[in-house]
Amino acid sequence: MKRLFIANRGEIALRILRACKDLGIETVAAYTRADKHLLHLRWADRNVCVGRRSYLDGPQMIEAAQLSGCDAVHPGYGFLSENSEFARSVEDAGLTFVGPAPAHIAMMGEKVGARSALASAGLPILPGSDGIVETEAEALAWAREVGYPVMLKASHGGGGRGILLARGEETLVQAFRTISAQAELLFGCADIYLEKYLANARHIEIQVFGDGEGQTVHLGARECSIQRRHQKLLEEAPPFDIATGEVEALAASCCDALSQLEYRNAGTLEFLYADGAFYFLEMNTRIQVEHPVTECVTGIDLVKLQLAVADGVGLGLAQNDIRIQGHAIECRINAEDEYFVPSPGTVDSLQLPDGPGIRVDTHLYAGYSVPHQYDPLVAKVISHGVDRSEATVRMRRALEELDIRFLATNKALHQSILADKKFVSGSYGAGFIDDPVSP
Amino acid sequence: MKRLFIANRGEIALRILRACKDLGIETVAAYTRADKHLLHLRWADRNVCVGRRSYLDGPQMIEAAQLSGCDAVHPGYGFLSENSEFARSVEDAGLTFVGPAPAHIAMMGEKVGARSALASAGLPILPGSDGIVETEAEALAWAREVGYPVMLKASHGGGGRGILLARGEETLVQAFRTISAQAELLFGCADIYLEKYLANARHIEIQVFGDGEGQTVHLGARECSIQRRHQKLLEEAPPFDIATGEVEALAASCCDALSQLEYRNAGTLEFLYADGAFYFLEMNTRIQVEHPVTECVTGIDLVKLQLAVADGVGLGLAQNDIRIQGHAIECRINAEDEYFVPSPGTVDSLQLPDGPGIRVDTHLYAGYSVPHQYDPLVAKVISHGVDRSEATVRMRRALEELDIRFLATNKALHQSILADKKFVSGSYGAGFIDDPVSP
Amino acid sequence: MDIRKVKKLIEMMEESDISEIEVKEGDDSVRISRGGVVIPSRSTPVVDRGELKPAATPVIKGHVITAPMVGTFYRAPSPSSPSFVEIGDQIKEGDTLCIIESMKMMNHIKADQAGQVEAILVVNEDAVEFDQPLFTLI
Amino acid sequence: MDIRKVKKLIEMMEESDISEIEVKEGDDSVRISRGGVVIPSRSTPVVDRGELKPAATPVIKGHVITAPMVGTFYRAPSPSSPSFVEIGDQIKEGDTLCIIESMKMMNHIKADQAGQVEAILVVNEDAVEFDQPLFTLI
Repeated sequence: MKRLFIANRGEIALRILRACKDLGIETVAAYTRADKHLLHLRWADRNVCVGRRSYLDGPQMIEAAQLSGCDAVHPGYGFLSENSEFARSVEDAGLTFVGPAPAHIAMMGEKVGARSALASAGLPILPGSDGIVETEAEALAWAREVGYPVMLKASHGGGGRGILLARGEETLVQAFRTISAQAELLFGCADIYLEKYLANARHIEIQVFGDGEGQTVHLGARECSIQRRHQKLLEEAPPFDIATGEVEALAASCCDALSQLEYRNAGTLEFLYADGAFYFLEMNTRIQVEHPVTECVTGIDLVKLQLAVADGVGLGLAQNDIRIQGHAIECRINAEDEYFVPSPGTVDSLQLPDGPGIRVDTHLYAGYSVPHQYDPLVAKVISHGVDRSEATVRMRRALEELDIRFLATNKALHQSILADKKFVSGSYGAGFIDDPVSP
Repeated sequence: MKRLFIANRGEIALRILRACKDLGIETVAAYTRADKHLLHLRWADRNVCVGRRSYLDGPQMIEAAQLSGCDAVHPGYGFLSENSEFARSVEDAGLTFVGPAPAHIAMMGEKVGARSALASAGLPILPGSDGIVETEAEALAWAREVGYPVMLKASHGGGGRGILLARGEETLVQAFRTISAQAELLFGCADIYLEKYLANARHIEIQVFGDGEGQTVHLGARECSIQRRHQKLLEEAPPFDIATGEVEALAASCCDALSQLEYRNAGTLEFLYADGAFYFLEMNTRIQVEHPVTECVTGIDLVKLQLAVADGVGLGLAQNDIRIQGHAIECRINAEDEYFVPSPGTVDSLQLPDGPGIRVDTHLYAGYSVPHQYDPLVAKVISHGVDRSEATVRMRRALEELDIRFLATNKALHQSILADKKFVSGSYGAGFIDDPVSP
Repeated sequence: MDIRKVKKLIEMMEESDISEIEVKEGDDSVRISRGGVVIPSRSTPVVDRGELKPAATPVIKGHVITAPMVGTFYRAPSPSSPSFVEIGDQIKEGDTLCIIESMKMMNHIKADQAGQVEAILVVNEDAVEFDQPLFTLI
Repeated sequence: MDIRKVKKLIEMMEESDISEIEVKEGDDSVRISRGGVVIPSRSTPVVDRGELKPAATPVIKGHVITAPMVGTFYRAPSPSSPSFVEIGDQIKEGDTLCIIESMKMMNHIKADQAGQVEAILVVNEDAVEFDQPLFTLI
């Protein structure tokens, strides 16, 4: 790989650029007219304006990548990252797609198919409908069998949308209609499936890497239970209070399943964890926002590994080479006000935390205007320590130092989470911030 | 320990404050009138102005510590840190001194005494005069026996001053006179000793920690050969190309020697390394500027450990608990021009590097004016990677990102060091930048 | 005036977006300027480091026609055909000015107003990015 | 002319929206300008240093006597004695205004000029820091 096209923006575009710098790979950065002041454009070898506002125009991205002499494309997360057609077009254009095979992206993007594929490969699946539920009657029958509450999910949903909770027959019928209409509108497909709802279960995910030829390793688990409306806010690695052996066994099952598929590059398998048991939810076929906590505890640069695997160099490591050391926490700093309303604006001055055990991934700088068109995530503060307690106090210190003037952010929310007794004792589930399924 | 008095400035004062934050210890920050815009004053529980310009007035520091209700004093490095009288006064005032026993500070501050004390405890010593050389004739006789070149050193010297090289009889006589006069002037004591000069030897140092009751552990070694006029510029941990066993054996001897002394708190033993042999030079009885590289490769917070030991909690770890992981590099960023002339000035805007494997310890911020009165060290950029190669490329990336406008710094010098073949291959000694003993 | 200093000044100008420098020392003075061409400064986010953009962006006065997409710029419908327009041509609204090839599609770029072609800012067969100025009309 | 100064000026221009700089020193002068595109500057960060100051700084009008050292402030030579000065007192240069106890030493703080005591800014037995205002004289 000689020159990589970065088809994304913000902190993840900067993250990819840094990995390229470390590998000596040249970079071409895509940007939109609204985004010409992005930080990583300062250090890219070349920048190409690809449109007015959108990072979703796959053909333009590929055209720009080709014209600028790139031999590979990194999609980051969001935008085109889980678009199997884009991945296929990239490969058809003779470029390397930094991610899984298009067929695997498509397979995991379709939730019902993914569930059954991974169930048959041996992963524990949450009790649910064995596929699409076609009618209200079918849904009612299934719910009666398993017992309420149940979750209704759009098969092509994601990002916290296309999910509703039903606590009884009446709400089930209503939810069925709402979500069918929503899913048709949002995802172009009205397919719905049902799952047993586990109250205040924990969200645990396993990071895997495949070489595309049957070798798969895992880099441990992450705790992602602190969410608001299905959007993760704070993540930890490793999950606390779950025996290493339990996580190892689950992760080994994941690796087995993905080795059978000859899965390639990074992937994350999301699970619910309740009463000592794991239940597979879905698989994300891209790098995750929260990958730095895994980098901190393994010492492995996940984006560099993505690039190495995409380049055909292989994983270069075996399961035995991967050790979990210490504990890491990530706080996602969003430019939003106390009512969770996105608050774009200009950064007048900026004090970022630093010192032992602190890393910040951010594209902010003094003078930067956060545009209103994009995701409100503006910084990820990551702390690392010998144990959960040290990672926690370092994160508290980091948030005290963090000073973004005058952008409204969710810093105070993170500070209250870190001060919460439930957080300190590690006894929390997905209901920590709010009922995860309230509309 | 409830409240700590920080009797220092700049990045090390901020470093100490961060450790206190992590331990829940309150802080009182000393500052001078020239220094009222220091970054760490923002986060200290209280700030006390202690004078016009000087951090050397021990009695005022102690008065301020007492009046602000502190129960301990951290001296940082430089200034009062290796002043045994200050340490004794702190203890006499009923406060905890975060550092070694005053008697040990005094012992190691007197180089000839330190050499003989550690030689008799079993450490290898550079061939040299067995103590003070009183006359020129004595010096000539000794040099004739060992062979030229030889080093003349002021017994109370330090910080790169009070050292001269003699290549023959004529220069020896001249150097003897120069250094006697200098030493009398600078250190109030004309005592001189002689050592065999090893051309382009490497500077290796061992980080130790004692509990004051006979237990001493080491945290591995650091490579500090890249110096200019005896001032370190770039440090690494661990030293490359020296067998782990060799370092371990030396470090074990250090621990034995210091356990005999019942040494307390942090200490660093400096050695020359040439032709496979180590020679003790001197011992520093304080935290070092370059301590972060050791923190990166051990995962241990050295300043927290200093505070714990001072608090009587003990080391809390045994030698077996300490593992060296990966490789770390530190670049000292000085506010000085290309001719090494200190260049104070105002920081207009500041872009600090970040991302995986990068840490920056700095008290700079946009709008800060670097005062002319103090040391030109304004930032320490630290990189950490799985191996020396990863640490090196990350450091290169970090220096590319580092942008301090408009302060003249030695960033370009560091970039040229990192690009140098001798650096990349790891085949350098103390002559890398300049002849270490030219006047 | 030391000729090496003048050389240094010219080098410094070339590395920057400065259009004129004048230095006086007592009775001596040096003035260095360059014409209407302004090279984008380093702090401009549209950093040009290669083939995608021409070396110098002229000072633009007229109405600007920009590229609506990333692609390859063609002044003529085929290599053997004459160019759609030349400098000085009078054109009507809707006239084709050039073609941009993007994802194997030939996109005709048309004038959004009538006028005279003042400048052609891109060389035939060069790659263009979104929003890049192609022509100016007066 | 120092070439490094000119270089610095150019760098400063590039980071700002300045279009022309002219500097004169005696007979020497330097003028640097750029035409065409002006790059908008990033706003200078405003750093609020208010939080660094001691909790309450009174608005001071008169001549200020400050503490020459860290220590404990005493208005009288002993608890049973009257204060050295009160507000409104006329004092001569060299009169003792207070004592600061530092490292067990009693330091008499004297007026460096004559005047009338306008304000006493510290409470008896409070700790004072270096340079802290103690009295104002008018």
